[in-house]
Amino acid sequence: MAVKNVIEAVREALREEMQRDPKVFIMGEDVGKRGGVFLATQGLIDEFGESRVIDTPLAEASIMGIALGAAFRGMRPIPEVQFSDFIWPAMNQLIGETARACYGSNGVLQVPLVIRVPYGGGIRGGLFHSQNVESIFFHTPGLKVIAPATPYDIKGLLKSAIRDNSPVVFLEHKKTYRLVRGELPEGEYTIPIGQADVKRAGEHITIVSYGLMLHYCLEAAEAVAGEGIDVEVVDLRTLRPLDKETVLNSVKKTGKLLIVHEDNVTGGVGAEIAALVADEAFEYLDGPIRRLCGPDVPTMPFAQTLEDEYMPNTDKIVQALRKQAAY
Amino acid sequence: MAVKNVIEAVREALREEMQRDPKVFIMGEDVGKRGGVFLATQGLIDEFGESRVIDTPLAEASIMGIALGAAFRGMRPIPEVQFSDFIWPAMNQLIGETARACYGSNGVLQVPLVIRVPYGGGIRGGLFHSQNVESIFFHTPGLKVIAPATPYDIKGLLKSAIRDNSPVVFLEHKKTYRLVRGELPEGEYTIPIGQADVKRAGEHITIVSYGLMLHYCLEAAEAVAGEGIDVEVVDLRTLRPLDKETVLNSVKKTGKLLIVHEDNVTGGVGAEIAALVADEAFEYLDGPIRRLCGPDVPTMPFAQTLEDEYMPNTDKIVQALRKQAAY
Amino acid sequence: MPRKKSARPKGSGDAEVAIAEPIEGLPEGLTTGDLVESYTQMILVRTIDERIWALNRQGKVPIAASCQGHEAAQLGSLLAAQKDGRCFLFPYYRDLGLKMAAGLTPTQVMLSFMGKEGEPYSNARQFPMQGADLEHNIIQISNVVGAGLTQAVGYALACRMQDDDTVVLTYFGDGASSQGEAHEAMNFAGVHRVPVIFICENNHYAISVPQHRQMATDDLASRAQGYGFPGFTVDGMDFTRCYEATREAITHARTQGPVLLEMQVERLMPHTTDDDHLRYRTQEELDAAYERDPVSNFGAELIARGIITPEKSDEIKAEALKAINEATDAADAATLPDPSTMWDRVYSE
Amino acid sequence: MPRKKSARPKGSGDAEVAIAEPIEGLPEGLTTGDLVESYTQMILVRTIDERIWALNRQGKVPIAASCQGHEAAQLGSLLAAQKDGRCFLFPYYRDLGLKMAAGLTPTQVMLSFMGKEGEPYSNARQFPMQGADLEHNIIQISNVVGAGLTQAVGYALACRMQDDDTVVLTYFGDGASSQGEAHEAMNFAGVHRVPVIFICENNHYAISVPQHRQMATDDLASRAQGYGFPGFTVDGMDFTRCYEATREAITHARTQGPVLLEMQVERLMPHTTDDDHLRYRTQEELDAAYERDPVSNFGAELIARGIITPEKSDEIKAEALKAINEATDAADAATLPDPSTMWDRVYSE
Ligand SMILES: Cc1ncc(C[n+]2csc(CCOP(=O)(O)OP(=O)(O)O)c2C)c(N)n1
Ligand SMILES: Cc1ncc(C[n+]2csc(CCOP(=O)(O)OP(=O)(O)O)c2C)c(N)n1
Ligand SMILES: [Mg+2]
Ligand SMILES: [Mg+2]
Repeated sequence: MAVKNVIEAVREALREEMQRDPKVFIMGEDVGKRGGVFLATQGLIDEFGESRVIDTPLAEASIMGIALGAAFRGMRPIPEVQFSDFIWPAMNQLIGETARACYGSNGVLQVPLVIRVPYGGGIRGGLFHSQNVESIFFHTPGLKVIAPATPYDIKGLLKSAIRDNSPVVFLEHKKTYRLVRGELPEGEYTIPIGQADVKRAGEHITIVSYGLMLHYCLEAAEAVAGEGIDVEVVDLRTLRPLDKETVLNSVKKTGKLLIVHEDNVTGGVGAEIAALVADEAFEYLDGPIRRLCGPDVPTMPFAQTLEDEYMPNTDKIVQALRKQAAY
Repeated sequence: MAVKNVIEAVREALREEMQRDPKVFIMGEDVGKRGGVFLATQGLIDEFGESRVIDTPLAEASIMGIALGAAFRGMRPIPEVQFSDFIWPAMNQLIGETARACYGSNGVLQVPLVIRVPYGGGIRGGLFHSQNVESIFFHTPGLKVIAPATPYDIKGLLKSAIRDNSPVVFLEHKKTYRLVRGELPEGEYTIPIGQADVKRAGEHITIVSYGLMLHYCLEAAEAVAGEGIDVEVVDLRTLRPLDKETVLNSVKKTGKLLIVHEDNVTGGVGAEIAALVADEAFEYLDGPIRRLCGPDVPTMPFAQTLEDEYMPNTDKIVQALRKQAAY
Repeated sequence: MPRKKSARPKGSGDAEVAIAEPIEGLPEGLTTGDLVESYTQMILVRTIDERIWALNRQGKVPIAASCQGHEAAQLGSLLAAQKDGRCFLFPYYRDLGLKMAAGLTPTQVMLSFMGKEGEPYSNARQFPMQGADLEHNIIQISNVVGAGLTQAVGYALACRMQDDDTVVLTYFGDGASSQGEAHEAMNFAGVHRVPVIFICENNHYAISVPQHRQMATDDLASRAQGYGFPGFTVDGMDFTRCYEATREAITHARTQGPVLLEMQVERLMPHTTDDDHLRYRTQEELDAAYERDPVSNFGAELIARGIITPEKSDEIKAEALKAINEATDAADAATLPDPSTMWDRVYSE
Repeated sequence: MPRKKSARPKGSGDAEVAIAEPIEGLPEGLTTGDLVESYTQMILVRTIDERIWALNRQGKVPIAASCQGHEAAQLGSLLAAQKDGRCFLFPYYRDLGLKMAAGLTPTQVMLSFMGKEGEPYSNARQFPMQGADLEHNIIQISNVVGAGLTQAVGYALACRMQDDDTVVLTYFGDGASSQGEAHEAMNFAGVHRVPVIFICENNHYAISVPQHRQMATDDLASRAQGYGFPGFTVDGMDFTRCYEATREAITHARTQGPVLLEMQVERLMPHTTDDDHLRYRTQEELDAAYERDPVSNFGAELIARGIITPEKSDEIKAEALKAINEATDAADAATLPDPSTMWDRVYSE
């Protein structure tokens, strides 16, 4: 097993799937010679040529609409949005058209398409290079939404996403690209869409998280372990369809829930997790459901002090865990 | 007091505010001679002229962006999106630019703008004329989001919205336009943004709702009253900023909560209400928090049978109330 | 058949594709038999279009957009695509004529408008004839104006990737041309020389907004130059002209890349059954438009040229009426979709 | 000063606005004093631009987009706006030169790049110099490419509604021209004859994507015709040409409506400090671009024409260096914004 970082895992998945299936192709801004601004597609144009790694004009709505049209013809496009912040112009194609094509044709049209979306903050990206955009896709029937946190999960889930016949929004946290490393098996593997993963077992408190925050949660869990607080950390990995079972089982065991995400708190994914538990595991709850999430300001400001103030981090999670434990 | 319907209330508010303040102007598709497809702006072009009631090209992104630019110059634009379903192309201007202009200029830029958004289903609109779009705005710091249900509330809140210096998404449920009638006072009045309204007091169960569904909730509450179930119905009216106080106070009193909305359940506004209560009123809860919401299919299908299956209605609410009462 | 001198080449991109001036006699590939058949289709389309409007007033059809005035453009361009045999269509929501001529039966159309089980595009999940009719090479996911154009470009790109020489025809209105995506679609198509034809059915209105409030130019075709491909304006009330222009555009698209074809038509009816066009159009303007009715004029031409007799024309109309009556009864009697199917097929199965 | 014959009128809209051919001597309103002042600004801009890049390598500046190669276009057009005195600007994210020449001090620029308290556009909430600088008539909310254009149109429309004869200049790149909103902005401006000038700084690259993958035409100006207003391509490396073209465009915009001005420039540096342009550009291509450096060429011209001496030029450079050194120190010493302010001003107060 080789140790790789997240961006390498993305690239490996893309390369393997392109080798496996000639219908898979990549399109987006700067995905060609530049290899993408994060180098996710580095080298792929050399291996697969200009017709399968297409540098598009700077126009996200068309990137999405053209990918959708190509999917209708049986291709398996992987459009890339350069930063999640620039996905908004493509929203009509994504939410209105892509998500509804199967339903709106009574199942006749398949949409084997994966839109790759580098997202998230903590990288001094300011208001327009730091956004968390998952909640809107999370709320959209017809889309699958994946947000893994480790190289292993990213690779296995990206491969599954590419093979899926429904449209997938694939969220890659930018800060994990080079920061997070992990072992990747040599051979071929995939990870099923829709399964959460208990990244750390524990008895006292359940944390539900995903993406970059997962790593901070794991650190925080370790930090409070010495204080006798035994935390179970559930990594959602797939946001939609949500693995309710794993979340509910964990809370039924621990009786306490803390939800952590970077996105603004109000109306975020965490709200749904809380609602789910407050409905289906109500009798098991030993205390209020708490969320530690991004504050309700428009994404992350640029200055270091302001960004730090915004971002949930290990310390803040430790404090929240202590509070939950003390309840 | 004259009895008016919702569309008349909208029109009265627009006319009065345009008379009051020459900076207020309307722009959108067919808002001129046609008076808007729902006739909300009927007659206004005759009264205020073409320069204050502007028929735009068919291009929502520009409608929003141009309105924003005009607001920067001190005008008070009221852009209209013809149906909420067509707001997606304007999302970047709305979520990315409009919502962040004040924050992103450190408060220097004001955005006195109200985007009027006819939304919602039950009118045989099918997948592309029935959408509930509130959850995305609800999740966006920097926006205010208003979704009233009665002529009185619509008029008072629309006037407040027009006078507000922050951008407001003003949601008008299409089905209420002609269906819902109510008394409008003769004189001038406004209703403060951010205040929920207890539309029916009760002791046993709290319903939180808004928009068209509010009326079904009130009917359902009456229907079960004879069975000894005394329901309190909270009309959110403003979704963002959320009136947490009123919701929490009601649940603290009744101990049971049912949330009703038409929008898809997963990740909808109801999730946040549940999360709020599961955190801040946990100790007062006598049972699980339930949601009766639109199912997780892409908005509403066209055929009558399918639309009926989708829509929450009085009967379905009655059943949910009985279940909550029996818990 | 006299033809109006209506092809005005606008694009700079490829001068060699200038569409030929109309000549006496029929354009290449067109027989008098085709004309009779197309006229028969036109009558069928017009008859059902009128019936649907009536059914709306009876409360049986919740909403309809009429194609009256657009028939020659729709059927003329479609005939060229059918004769070519390797075309795929992304129609507009006003393209009842196109969709019927492509193969829908009157009963299927009626099922669509009444939202009944068996509706061919989405089994009545969507507005009439919205979804996909792959049997007839048609996709139209939504009626969100402008959204089909980029999809059409993507479809055409995929065809080329698969070494398939399909040409894609995508239809839209003058209003739709204002959408950002119309620009993005044309720009991408120009850059990648995608085999796609952009057909604008310019009826000079987007609901109530007249053309001069939609664009600052006299025609749309002039925009093609900015995308590096040719654009033409044709008289969309002239069936053979629309056929001919489309035929030439298909050849061009297949060999050299995109074409913008603007077909100038008239919207003879209000925008939809929900609209009252007298709020924004004068009776005089409408009367002038009615004079240009492509269906009755086409019939008159065929008779004047001796291609059909007045009796034949009456017979065609009588048969259409009979077919529409039967279709209406059949659709009336059809069941509504089973409510439980509302839950199905959110995802591919 | 020899001028390149670079104005190629493209629009059909208003032939009477064809920009005059360059003449010997200075264009209207321009004095030799202006040239010296603008050269001094250019040197200041270039010096700070280079310094910022160095500070990025030292870890003090997280990100920067360089304006090297764009100085003549930015400063030339700005000078015309300043002499007019009734212009408002919606700049692009690469417009450091524009923003400085409009009035920012070097220290303010350095505070911006270091994200320090006192940053003038957003108090360091945003990327350097993004937000609003109303004192200098500038708004730039975001660096989402294309998003400023419609706002500029709206701003100009509002000016007209208020009977104020302000003209709005909005800047964007060749890449941005592909965005749907660029189309929507131009289309609306054309229909409503809004007093706005669309200035494209065409450096032939959008990050790594070359112009021929962005548009199928040789220039962008040809698009204006499709919107019913004039478009011109000018040599953006020629300061006086940019001044002159903008001056004439302002007059046109104020009296007759929009103008598209394409200024052809070179991007001399990588896209941003995060980029390595040798992945997609050859050294030869870059060397040719360096030859056209607008700053050194402008200096050489001024010396050749005897407007400044070589000594004066050196002096200007020395002063710039001194100013930048002081600014760097001042910004270095400045504090970071108070973390608690992160919570403020989500809404208007
Ligand atoms: C994005 C979007 N905005 C608004 C609408 C509402 N709408 C439906 S049709 C129409 C006018 C379309 O005009 P045009 O493109 O000229 O087509 P026509 O109806 O004249 O055939 C409008 C505004 C829509 N369907 N989609
Ligand atoms: C909508 C959007 N998509 C993508 C980006 C990422 N991005 C930033 S600059 C840029 C290229 C811009 O090219 P151009 O408009 O030619 O300006 P230049 O950088 O050459 O000055 C891209 C793709 C963005 N900022 N906004
Ligand atoms: Mg039209
Ligand atoms: Mg560029």
